[in-house]
Amino acid sequence: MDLGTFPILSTITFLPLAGAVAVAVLPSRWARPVALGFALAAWVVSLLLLVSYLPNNPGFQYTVALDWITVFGIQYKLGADGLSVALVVLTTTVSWISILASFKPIQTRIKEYMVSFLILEVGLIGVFLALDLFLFYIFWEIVLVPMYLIIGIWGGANRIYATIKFVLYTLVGSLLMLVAILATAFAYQATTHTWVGAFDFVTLRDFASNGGFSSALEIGAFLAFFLAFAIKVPMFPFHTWLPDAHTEAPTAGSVMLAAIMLKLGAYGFIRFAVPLFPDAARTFAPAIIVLSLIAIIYGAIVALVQPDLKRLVAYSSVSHMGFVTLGVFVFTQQGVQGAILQMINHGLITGALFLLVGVVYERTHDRTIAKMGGLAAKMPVYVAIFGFFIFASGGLPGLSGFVGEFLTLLGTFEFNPVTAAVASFVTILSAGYLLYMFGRVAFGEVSDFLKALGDHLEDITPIEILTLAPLGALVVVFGIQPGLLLDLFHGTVADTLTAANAGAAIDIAPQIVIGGLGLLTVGVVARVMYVLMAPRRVASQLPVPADSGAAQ
Amino acid sequence: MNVTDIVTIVPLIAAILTAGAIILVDIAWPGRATIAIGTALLGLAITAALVIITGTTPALAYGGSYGVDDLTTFLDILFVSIAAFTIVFAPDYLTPRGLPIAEFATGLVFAMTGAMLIAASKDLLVLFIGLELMVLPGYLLAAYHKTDSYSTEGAIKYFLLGSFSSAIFLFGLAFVWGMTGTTRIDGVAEALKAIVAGHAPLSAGLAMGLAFLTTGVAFKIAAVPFHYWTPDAYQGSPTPITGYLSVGPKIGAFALILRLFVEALGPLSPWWLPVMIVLAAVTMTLGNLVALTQDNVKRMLAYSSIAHTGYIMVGLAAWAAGSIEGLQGVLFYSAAYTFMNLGAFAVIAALQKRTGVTSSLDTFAGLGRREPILGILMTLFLLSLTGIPPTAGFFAKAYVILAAVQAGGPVAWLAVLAVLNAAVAAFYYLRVIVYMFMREPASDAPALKHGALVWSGLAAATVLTIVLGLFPGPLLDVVGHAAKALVP
Amino acid sequence: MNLESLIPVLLLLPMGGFLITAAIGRRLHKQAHWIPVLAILAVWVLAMLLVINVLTGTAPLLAGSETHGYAFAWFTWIPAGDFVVNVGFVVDPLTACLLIVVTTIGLLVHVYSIGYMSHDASYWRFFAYLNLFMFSMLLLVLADSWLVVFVAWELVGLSSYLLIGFWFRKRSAALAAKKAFIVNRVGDLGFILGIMAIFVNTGTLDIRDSIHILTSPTLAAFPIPLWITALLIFTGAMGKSAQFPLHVWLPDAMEGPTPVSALIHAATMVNAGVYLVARANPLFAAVPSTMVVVAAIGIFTAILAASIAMTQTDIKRVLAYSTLSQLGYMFAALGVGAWTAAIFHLMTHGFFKGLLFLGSGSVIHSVHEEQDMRKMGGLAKKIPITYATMLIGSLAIAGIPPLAGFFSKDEILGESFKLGFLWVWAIGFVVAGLTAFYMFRLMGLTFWGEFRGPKAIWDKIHESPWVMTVPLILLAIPSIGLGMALGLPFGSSTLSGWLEPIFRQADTLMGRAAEPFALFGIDGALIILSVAVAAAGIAVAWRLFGTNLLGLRIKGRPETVTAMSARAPFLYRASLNKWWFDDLNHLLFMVIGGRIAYAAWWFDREVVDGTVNAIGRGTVSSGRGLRRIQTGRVQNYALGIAIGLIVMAGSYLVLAGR
Amino acid sequence: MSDSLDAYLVLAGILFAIGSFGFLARRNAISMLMSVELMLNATNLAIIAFGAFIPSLGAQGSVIALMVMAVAAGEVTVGLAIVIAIYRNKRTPLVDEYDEMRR
Amino acid sequence: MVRKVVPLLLAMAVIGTVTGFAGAMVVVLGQSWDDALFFMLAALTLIAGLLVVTMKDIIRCGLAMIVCFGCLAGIYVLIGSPLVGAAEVIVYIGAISVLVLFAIMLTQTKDAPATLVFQTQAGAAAIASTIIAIVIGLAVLATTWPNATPQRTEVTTVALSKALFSEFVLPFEIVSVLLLAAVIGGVFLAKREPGGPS
Repeated sequence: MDLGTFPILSTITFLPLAGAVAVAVLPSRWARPVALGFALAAWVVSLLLLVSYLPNNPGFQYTVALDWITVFGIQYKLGADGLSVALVVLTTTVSWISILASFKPIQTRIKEYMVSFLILEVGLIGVFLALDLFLFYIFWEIVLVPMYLIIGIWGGANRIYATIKFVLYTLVGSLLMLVAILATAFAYQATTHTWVGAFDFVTLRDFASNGGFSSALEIGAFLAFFLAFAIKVPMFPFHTWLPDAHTEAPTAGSVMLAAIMLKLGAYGFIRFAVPLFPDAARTFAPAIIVLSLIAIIYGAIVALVQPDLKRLVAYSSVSHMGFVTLGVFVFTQQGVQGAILQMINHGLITGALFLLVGVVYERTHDRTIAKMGGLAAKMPVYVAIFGFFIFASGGLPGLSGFVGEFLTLLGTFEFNPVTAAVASFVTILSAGYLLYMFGRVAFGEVSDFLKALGDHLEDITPIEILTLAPLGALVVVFGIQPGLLLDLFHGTVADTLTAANAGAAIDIAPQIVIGGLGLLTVGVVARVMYVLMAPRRVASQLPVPADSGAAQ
Repeated sequence: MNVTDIVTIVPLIAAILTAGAIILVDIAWPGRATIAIGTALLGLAITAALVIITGTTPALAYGGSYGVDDLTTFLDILFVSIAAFTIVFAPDYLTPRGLPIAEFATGLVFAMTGAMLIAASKDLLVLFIGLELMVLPGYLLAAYHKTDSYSTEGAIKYFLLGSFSSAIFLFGLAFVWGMTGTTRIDGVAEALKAIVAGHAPLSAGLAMGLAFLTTGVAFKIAAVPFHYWTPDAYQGSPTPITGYLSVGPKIGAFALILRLFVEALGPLSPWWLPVMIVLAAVTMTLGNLVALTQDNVKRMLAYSSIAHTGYIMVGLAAWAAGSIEGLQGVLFYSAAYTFMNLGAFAVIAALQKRTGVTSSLDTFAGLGRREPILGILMTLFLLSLTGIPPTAGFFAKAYVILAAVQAGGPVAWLAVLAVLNAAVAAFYYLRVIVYMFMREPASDAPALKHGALVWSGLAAATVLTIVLGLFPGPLLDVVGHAAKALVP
Repeated sequence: MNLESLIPVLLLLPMGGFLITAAIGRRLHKQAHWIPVLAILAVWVLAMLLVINVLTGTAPLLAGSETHGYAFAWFTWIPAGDFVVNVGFVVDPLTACLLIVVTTIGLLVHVYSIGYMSHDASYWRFFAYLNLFMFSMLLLVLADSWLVVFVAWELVGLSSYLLIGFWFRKRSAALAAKKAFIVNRVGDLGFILGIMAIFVNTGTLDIRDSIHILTSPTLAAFPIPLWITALLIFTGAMGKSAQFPLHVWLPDAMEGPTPVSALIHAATMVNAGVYLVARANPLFAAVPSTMVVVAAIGIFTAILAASIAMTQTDIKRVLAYSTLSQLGYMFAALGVGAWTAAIFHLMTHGFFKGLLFLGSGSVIHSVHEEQDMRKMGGLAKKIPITYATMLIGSLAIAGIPPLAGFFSKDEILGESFKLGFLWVWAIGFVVAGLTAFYMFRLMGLTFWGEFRGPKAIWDKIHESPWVMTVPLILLAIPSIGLGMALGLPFGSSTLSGWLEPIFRQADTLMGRAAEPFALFGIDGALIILSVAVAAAGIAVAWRLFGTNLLGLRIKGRPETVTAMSARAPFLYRASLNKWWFDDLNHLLFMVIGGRIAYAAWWFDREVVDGTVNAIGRGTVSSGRGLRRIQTGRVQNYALGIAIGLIVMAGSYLVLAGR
Repeated sequence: MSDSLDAYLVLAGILFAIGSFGFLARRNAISMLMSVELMLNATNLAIIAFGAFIPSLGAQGSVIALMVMAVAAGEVTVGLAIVIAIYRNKRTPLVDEYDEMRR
Repeated sequence: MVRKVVPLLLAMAVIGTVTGFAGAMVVVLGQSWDDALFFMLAALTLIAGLLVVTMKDIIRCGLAMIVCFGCLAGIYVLIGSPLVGAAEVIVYIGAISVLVLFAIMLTQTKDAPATLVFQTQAGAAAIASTIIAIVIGLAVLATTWPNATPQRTEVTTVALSKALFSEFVLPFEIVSVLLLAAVIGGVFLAKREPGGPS
């Protein structure tokens, strides 16, 4: 269907803002329904966008461009391609689900909560739709504040540490990205002697594809972008904010974090980092692939021994998102397609897992795996749903998780079989930690801790099922008909690949690489030494493993 | 001295008359705060109007010792609004402490006059006297709560070091004057061009004069390592006055830099650029690092204002390194900084309406619960100071950084350092938010009633903070013209 | 109507049964079995319809081959650019053979379960799972695309996980289920990599097309060498069919209800590996070296499992190890290239092992869920039907002519001998003897001699209800007759006639010419030998564990047993402790793996995250240090300024000199 | 000697240094104030000297010197007022005891 | 009694020696009276300055400052700006010094330390200011001033007043404002608060 000149993108983006205003002005008892109403409205409009989007037309659709800061040719420019559409719909869906899911858990300062949540949604949607780098950056930063408040105000015991860590960590990356954005824009202006289009993504992409940027700039800017995105994804050494944030955040916060915010980084890679700096992307692809492999395996291994449900899922996210970066940077068609699918599926599945953990937490106010047990007897329906998503997360074929994972691996295999072999090793590990968690929570005799709770341990409620049902449905649908998604993406995928394959690796002096690695090693060794030497840490030496959930 | 001269300086006259008028009405109706404030605001309004009217036609007066151009107009408006904001925020703090409004307003307006004089001066002597006229009432204001030991202590530190640095500044001025043989700024620039043109190394006397001048201004803008007075003076002074001190004299001093270093000593920029880079680097770094550990919000903001000085100096360095955007950056940042910082201090002042309330972090515990609106506004100003979009603070930073990136070379690394500093700064700004929203109230004291003046002032500051962030376009044009007026 | 459109129905029926039962089963209480059982009955009927048409050659020829069969293309699953996966099915003779086993035994097990599970609280859940399994298994044998096979591969794994862990309150059951799934995942890993290799090599995932391309001599050079591809596929087979070293999961899987053990872990799922290798036979045939690997692993598993089965005391575990051993036979057969023999043994074994498991279930049922054979004995009098049927099963597996096992096993041994794999034959020969021995040890301990359990139980022992005995009887029939039906006449048996077109390409690749069968020659000799060794095994067991067979009264000799075990202590303990594989795994994955995982976590906390926090702390403490310069004393400040002034002057003078 | 500009400037420089020494070393607020006055006078001397030896600057120099004196007078006024005010609070003229605010 | 006389004697001795030197210069070395005068005044200025910053008794410091300024005034006259010299005498000696002395009276207390006048950092201060002096001195000597003449030129009152009322009229006006502001501030701060501490 044709929407004519209806500014649908702006509508989607700013409906939640209107909602925020409405919630702010209306009395508190209205906060919940109004927030949910606006979220649903945004969702409906986004569905409208989905059906009216024409996957076969190239480029961006429903573009709006208004002059904003004319001095620098900065525009208010939104546009949607398949990737954006899919992610926007995901965002709107998960948003209303999360809002609905926080009706019961959130009892204090509901108004502020809903406002921050809606503003968060604005930022997320904006990031996925912005086509002007400056605008993109603004939305990118806007996302920070509400999440900061959501974790910090409604979070768990250690919330302040977690939230400040989250913000500062993300801020370091994004501020360097700001420098990179400005440098890029100026590099454009310096060559073309006009600011017009200096921040416009499409212009810059074409400029880049004609080798517009100097190698130095490409490397610098790419590294800055990389840092920002890698922290958001999060990629291996930059991931430690995630478990803390997840563990401390309220359920809905974790859901948004896992389902959408982690996608910002991956989206950034696909949309900006690779097309704008293809040569640099080529140059650093091997390093990034290695990091992704580490994230995949290492994340899974660490997940095996997590005592806390949320932490376990958080580390599994690190592992899963590793597939995304891996798929993107092998630069093969299946790889990129798989990466994008993996983004969506991880959003659906991990979001659902956090909701499910939240369900237990609601009843037990505890997330310690060791205390659980035998829920299958107490909450059969819950366990059934839990198991469904566990296996979906484990990449059971027929559910959506599998297709993305397989395509990524296939793309990687085409790139290099050994890499694929290493990466696919995670299927065993993931089965390990997922079934360990599931078995510990669901099977066995009912634990004394749960017995003590008695009737508090009611089975999952209709509302909670309502929050999970859409996700489950999508998981099945995308599992059996991934084509529905894949058709949306071929434009994006093609663009990414053409850009990437246009790129030619810039050669960096080997001594720099070796030196860097050497420094890194020295640093790590030094740190390990320090930690081992420090007397107060003797306690935290390797503990004797209990039932570590590894295959037995 | 003829009619045109008078016409040209009529805003100045208006300002001085305002000061006088305040004294007179205070003598007529002693201690009637509202009347004094009314007079002051009226006077300031007239001054602003005159500034704009005269600003439309660039002119030189008094034999070229006083000039009106776009830069003057921009700065004058800024100074007038600073004064207006301060006067608006002050009463709720001063009155409960039994401090008179009239003398405060008078001093403020005199200081403003001095700043305006700096902005307009085309003559070194006028520049110096303007500077003194700006800072002398500053000392008075710092000591304004004269029965309070903190206030007086801060004031005497400010005064002693201030006059010390004035002497140094003057000594340098003397040498430059002796070297160039004129007090007229354009004359100085001409002479220096001639000196530099020969590519002869600078004569030792000139270099030394430059060193003394740099020290003097570095002190006035509170650049490290000449910043020592800032934390004590800021912490000691009555809060609204701290707000004024953190922007008024600072931006006045930057106006001085623009007139002196950019316009007069511009030809020497290759020589003072490296110094500026180093100063900027250490200034923002030290300011932020020390601010991290402060438990008193006023003191913390004092250090943060040092850091912001550093950011502004980045813009200056960028200009010296050849980026046309540098000066705009300085001007835009000054404007943005004015509003967000005054706003932040206004909130603190509002909290301290109840006497005996300290400005320590605990004061803010649970503020989001006790006085949500103040809490949200404070959050906004702090985010703007951090540089989170869509606020004025963000665009200002972005602008300065853009200029630095444009300049390239070492200044580009200054940009990187600046953003890393911004990340560090985020920590202590966010800490306040943590106290406001994530801690329970320390005392269950009832919420205070704040005067309409305060609210309107806060509203204005808020609007400006957001609008300058979302739609910086118009202001960008203004600062563009202003910068052009300075260096065509 | 054309029959191929029935194929999806074969899948939809059990799927529907699963969904409906899962949704409303809880309310059906004891009636929950109707929908699933009827669904499977229907499946059986339709399957037979297809099978008959295929095997009798009335079915059309499949496209591009001279095999008769039905093909049905359903829908496109993954349309990812040049990577497209279509869901389609094919029923050719090989599939048909498996369909016979799967549907028939599936149906009987369903019926049997009505009785066996009747007292279980979540009756409905069991039948739902069974139907899910049937769906997955049928999908596995029907699919014509590697990736779809893999889907089914994982789905049978899932249903096996659910069914092993059916009694989830037992921690041991839950752990066994997890173990089964994870060990299978290891095999699946190889399988999926093999599939990727196939796609990279051929650009298609259609089984027949890809194999055709891979084995066509024209394009020899592949990015991934063929032998790697073949071995990767074989890894998958090893996982599912529990071949060494991935055999550890199967014995534990006995934690599941006995019908499950019969259906999944004896008759159907564990055969999937054999089916896969047979399906990919040209692939292996193209690289003979891989076949040696298959044969070696197969025959090694056979003797390993047999040796363990000798001493186990849990009746189901004995059967589990025997299953391993028999599967080992099948892989050996595949390895030596006796394709038909492998499938033959697959079918016969499916029936008599299903029979044995159901029988053991009946035994366990009768002695009130007791599985330890040492607490049994003399049950023959109490449960004659079970006894009789199980005796048939045992004779069949022992390879006593003319029962089914004799024909299939003998064909395997004979082929391996004739194809020159003497070592395979030799080991197989020994295993045949062991098999006979441990089966009749089982019979002896269970049915002969005196009851060794508590008296109270002895009195309550009674024959199982008809829903359980009827399936036993029905299974006994093929256990007796299937061999003769399919295995005769020697040399050119019916089965080989059916399967010939499937394996033709492999044989040609290996340059095999079917040599004539010499009953009064080498083959006869081999037959006599193997029958002899089987008989010997039975005799020894008979001697040791006592029997009143054929009226001869000989008491069992437990003391001799202990004496013998004492004579070879190491072998005895090794067998008793299953050659310590579980301990090895525990060491590797629990202890060492656990330590690695904890080390990684420690690294994450202390080093990765620790560095982050250290940076933060460092920044703050540097700020705390810098604070000190703010002494509060004006003169200090002034001195600072003065020094600053001096430095400034100095630097300017230096700069001026430039 | 009395005809060389440098002599006067050096004299001014030394006087300036003496003043700064006083400012850095004395504890009494008023002493520090006096030291600043010395520094300002040193500056004045320099200015006058320039005026005297550079003809074009003669008149300017004197004017500037007068202005500086006036400014100095203003500074002293405010300064002494502040000193008296703080003296009322702290009862001591010793500046190094004014260190309630630090760090 | 003696303790009061000693300083006077000292001062006389100093002045005596300085004058003696000057005389010697003229008589022995045959230099101009101006040079001698300059030398005398400069020497006294420096000595007085040093006394200002070193003497214990702050009142004497004040007096020494008066002496110092006096000498400066003399130098101004000598150098040819008699008017500035006069202003120096009027403004500094007449106004500022007296003001300072008043302030000293106001802030003198019994417990004001008679002995410890110096900061702990006096040594560092001495070094720093010496360096400053050296830097300035060297810089001055290393510099040649553009269009500086070898001999002094008298600044006539006419020229001065012309400059003052033509090109520097604006500063002249502003300074009055500055003084006004200063006075207001001074008055406000210095006047006792009824509530404030006495």
